[in-house]
Amino acid sequence: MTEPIKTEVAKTEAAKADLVNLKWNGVDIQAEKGSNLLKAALDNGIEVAHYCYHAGLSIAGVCRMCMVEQDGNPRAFPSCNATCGEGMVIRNDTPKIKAAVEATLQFHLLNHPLDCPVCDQAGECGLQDYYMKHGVYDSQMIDKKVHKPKVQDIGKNVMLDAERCILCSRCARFTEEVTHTHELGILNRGDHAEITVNEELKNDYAQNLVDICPVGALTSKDFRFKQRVWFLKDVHTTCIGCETGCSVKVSQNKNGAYRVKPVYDHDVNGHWMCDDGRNIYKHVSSPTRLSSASENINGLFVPVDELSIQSKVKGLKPKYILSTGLTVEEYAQFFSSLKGSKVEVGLYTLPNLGADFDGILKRGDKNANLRGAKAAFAAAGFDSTQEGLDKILNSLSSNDVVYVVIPEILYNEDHFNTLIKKTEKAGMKLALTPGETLSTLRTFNYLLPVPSFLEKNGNIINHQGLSRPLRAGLNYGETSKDISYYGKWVNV
Amino acid sequence: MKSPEKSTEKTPTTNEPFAFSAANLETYKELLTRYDDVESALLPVLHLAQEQTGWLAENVITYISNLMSIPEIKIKEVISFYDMFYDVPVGRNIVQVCTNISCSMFGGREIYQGLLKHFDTGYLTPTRDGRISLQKMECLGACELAPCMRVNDDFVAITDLTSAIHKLEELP
Amino acid sequence: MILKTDLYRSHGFLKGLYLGLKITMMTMLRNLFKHDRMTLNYPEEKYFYSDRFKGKHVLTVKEDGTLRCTSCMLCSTYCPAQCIHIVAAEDSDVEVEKAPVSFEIEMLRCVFCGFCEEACPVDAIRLTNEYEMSGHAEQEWVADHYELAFRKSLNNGKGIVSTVDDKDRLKLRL
Amino acid sequence: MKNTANNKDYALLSYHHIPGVHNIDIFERAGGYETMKECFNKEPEAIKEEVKLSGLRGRGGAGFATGVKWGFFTKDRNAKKYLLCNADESEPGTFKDRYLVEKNPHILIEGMIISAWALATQKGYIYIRGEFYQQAMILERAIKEAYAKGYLGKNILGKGFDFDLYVHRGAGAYICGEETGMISSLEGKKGQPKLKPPFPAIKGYRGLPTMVNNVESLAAIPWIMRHGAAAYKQWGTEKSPGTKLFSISGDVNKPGVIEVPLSTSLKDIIEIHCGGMRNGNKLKAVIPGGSSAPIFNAEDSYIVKMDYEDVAAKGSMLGSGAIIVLDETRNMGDVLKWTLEFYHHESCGQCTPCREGTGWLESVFKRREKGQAHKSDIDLLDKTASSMRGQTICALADAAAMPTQGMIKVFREELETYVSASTKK
Repeated sequence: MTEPIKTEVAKTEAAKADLVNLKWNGVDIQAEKGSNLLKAALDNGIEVAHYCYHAGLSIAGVCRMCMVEQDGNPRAFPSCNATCGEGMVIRNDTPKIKAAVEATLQFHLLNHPLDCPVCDQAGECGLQDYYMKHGVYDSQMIDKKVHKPKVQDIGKNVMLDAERCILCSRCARFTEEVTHTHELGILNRGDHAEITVNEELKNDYAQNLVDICPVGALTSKDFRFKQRVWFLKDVHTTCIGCETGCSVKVSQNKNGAYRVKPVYDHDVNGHWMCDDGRNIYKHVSSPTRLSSASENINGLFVPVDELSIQSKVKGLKPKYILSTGLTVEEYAQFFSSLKGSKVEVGLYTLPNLGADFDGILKRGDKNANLRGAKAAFAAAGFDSTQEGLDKILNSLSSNDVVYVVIPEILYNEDHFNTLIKKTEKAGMKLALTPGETLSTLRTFNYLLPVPSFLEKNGNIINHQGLSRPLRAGLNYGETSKDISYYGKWVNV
Repeated sequence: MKSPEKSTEKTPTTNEPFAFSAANLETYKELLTRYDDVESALLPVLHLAQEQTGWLAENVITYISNLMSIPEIKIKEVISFYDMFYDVPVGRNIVQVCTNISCSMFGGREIYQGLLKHFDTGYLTPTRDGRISLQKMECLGACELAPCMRVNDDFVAITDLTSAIHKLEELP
Repeated sequence: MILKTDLYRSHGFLKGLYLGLKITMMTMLRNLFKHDRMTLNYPEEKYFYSDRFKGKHVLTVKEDGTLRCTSCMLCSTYCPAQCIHIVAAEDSDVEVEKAPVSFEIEMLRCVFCGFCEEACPVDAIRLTNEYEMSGHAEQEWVADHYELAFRKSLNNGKGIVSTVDDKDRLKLRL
Repeated sequence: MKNTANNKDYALLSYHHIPGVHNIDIFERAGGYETMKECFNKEPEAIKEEVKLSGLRGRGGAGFATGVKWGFFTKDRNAKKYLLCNADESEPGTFKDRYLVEKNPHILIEGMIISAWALATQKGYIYIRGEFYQQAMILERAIKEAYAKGYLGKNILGKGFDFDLYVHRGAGAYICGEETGMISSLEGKKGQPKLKPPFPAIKGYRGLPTMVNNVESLAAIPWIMRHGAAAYKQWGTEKSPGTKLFSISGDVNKPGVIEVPLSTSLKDIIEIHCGGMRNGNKLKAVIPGGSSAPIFNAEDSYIVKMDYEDVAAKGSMLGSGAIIVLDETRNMGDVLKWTLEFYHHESCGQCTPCREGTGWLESVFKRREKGQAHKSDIDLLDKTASSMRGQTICALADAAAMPTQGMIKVFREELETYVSASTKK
């Protein structure tokens, strides 16, 4: 398998190449010698219009928006294809360049359909943003626009609209360089050129296409028409889908979470994230999520007061089985809440699923915070191994009460069901569910809500041992208490 | 690039698998020796395939894609980019009429429209008997024969519509 | 009719009283017989405001009777009272692509400022000159898109057709 | 004045009067391949120096001095590099390469062998446009004969220098005439130009140094090497020396390809070499260098001298030397319509200004057909053309914009009446 091309991740920090300083619109900026000129400008917060340049992809130089002028070079040239040299004097605010960018933007909009009311990208669309700054407000285009096939479902939750496409070729380069699956290409020549997919999308990173498309040509089917982006607020957190721990942002508002997008993270996931991670928000605001403590009355869960549960549990010997999806702080709080009382705590680790590494980001080990959990268990002197868990499960008797923390994302339900079957012997069974109430939980006596990954602040340790923050967004489950609250029941 | 009249609905894909004839396979192998990598031989291979089957259907694309291990989308891009590769069924004889400056000055466009009306067909769509496909082309590099026409692989000097129609009658 | 204060002072009490009563009697007789009095006998006689009046909303429709609204959410964004709630969904006709499944305005919250009319890019919502919106407390005060587009008073249920369409817009420009 | 065209001792067409010269033996009997054998005894640097001294300028269209271009090439002889011959020739009005190669393919092959020896390229391709099928077959046969004679392949003439030469057919795309467009096409991709820098001489075909020269430039090398640079400079001016193939078409009695020294006056070319105007009509305008060269009106046409400097001084460019003569019966609006339709059809669609701009320029004339164009559209044409120039990867956008602006500058009133002629008021 080819060397995993983690963008910029495996690259050890090159010895700080000698920095060169250059002038951009009269402002002095510093950049590595020979590094991309446009990247240097963007890193220093200089506004340069660009569509086809993307830090994670190769240079195409086709949108012609990032044209700049250099003293001593009569012809304007695209800054994305230039490298930084010592003492360069670059300007992109001269009247000639301003007129050029304005004209080029009008060329981009020439055959662009007037779809803004029905386009999901409205609000974060590259054309809209630059139109405000560089737009020609009285367009002279009165001819018929070139029509191309619209609304196409190209699989993997991605919708294609070839008419909105501005042919910046970012998506074609993505399927060629990052996933090496060559699914997207530009057919035909001239202004009949059209983005097409070869049969359909098959790779696991297809929804990154939706993020890198600067316009509404590639939109997500899962998010289609769900919400307007200016009603959403982003929460920067970490994906708990597998042990890679990619940095992501979840767009949400008071009605719930709507989508997950990757955030550039130099050490972990670069610019991308896998498609499985895109669904981690679904259980947080789903209607079937447990909202209050409830009792199992012959198969139906009826909300009940927590204190009554506490009285039922009094006197039984408590045993805990934690999941690997909790944050380091939660483990610490939980173990401190036990206050050294003799109680058995086991760790349920999810089974390995699929290839252990798919060459880009996805990993088979689905335990988000395995290292954090193991460290916390070891610090508190508990056995976090599978044998320890089996010992607890086999030694269950009728006068035990077992608290099982249900893993938030269950890729493999039947492996979890074997655990549940083993807990049947316990006298009283309580499930602490952060996610949706699963049908398999019928055997439990009580269900107690605990916060999901989007409702807690804390850190998890990813496969490289780097700690990645989890941030709480708008919390909806006000009633749910965290694990340590139930830990205190030990000495009740 | 096909001109705007190109029909956008999916072209009919003949389903039985395509394969190079023995002779073509030999030329294919000889072609590979000419280049330092396989992709460079794509254009000559597509010419070869088109000479064998007339036009490049889905099955031809999949065959070449497996043969040269080039992604299918790359081959589709190349076929749709060049004027002389056809991804729609064409007639046995390809007739290209030049409609550029020097030839249009001597009636190239009227001849092209006249031929379309005479054979009652459109851009590249074969005539009913599948004999002729007319294609409107840009400068064919034979301006001294203006108005100039190319039938299959040779230039044909014509003076006006009637001489053009006369020349096309004799085609097999 | 302004009473001249010096007149009243100079002519003493009786003359002033007489003048006052004369004005009242004249107005009464005129109203009795000449019928140009100001009051309207609502509901038999109703006052019709001009189109500029910002009254009850209407969702305009296209020629084929479907809502013109593309659920682009601009009106609900721009509404100061945030009382417009729209749920969008895929439309069966690919040309239209997106249409509202539900369009609700909380009539009690609405301040009838007309911002939604300004914000709408396709003239899908207008404020008509209807002002009769009274009702009981327990009544459902959220107007759904059926009431907003096809209530009786709008061309008796067929909805008001707005003309702004791509074809018309292009024609206007040429 | 003596008819100085097709003189036997000119550089390129000196073998054209010999029947059957496409056969290698007849070509050798007439003196072919002698120079190549002499050159193999010379030092490659000396050959490069000689070409540089001769001042030979690239005949493809840009007119960049071939010697200087060879100077950019890597000097490291055993690095892997390529020599490409640009026989794409899709510039409207140009058919000089076809005429040259049809009759005498060996002069090109000899020129390429000498250039390969000078530049130490191991492999060479003649990229010929797809429509020239017969010419490709002629070249294929000529190359086989050259291989048989040992002038190509491994260890040529025992000098331990090997050079393989192949013909590569294009498939109908004007953009593949552009240097990097041709390289992309040769790499089996869409013929879309590559970003410059890096220039092909440093990083071209398959990322290796590649030298791309036009057919006519390579075909002139044997004559220069045999008679020396000084003899080549006897023709033309100091800055544009040597002879040039002109392909003349349009309203002349004898359209065709002629070889005349550079800075021959356009008047002589039309009157003497092409038998004057067709049925005696008055000259109205001339397109001097192919469709991308701005047009000359009648006065300029009579005084201009056909060399790079004088044509540029008059506001046009010599380009590929394709002269299209237009008499007074021609309508300039039609000419501009056909030119813009050509560029709209041939734009490769990579850069936005050119992809959308060419479409928009032509749409003004499409609107004229529907009777909706106005006089003001000429300003729209001018503004769009000027905002396209200099904004793209290759020069197709400039090639579409320059004739438009040139036509507007020279024939503005005629265009305005043409555009608003059929507008239904």
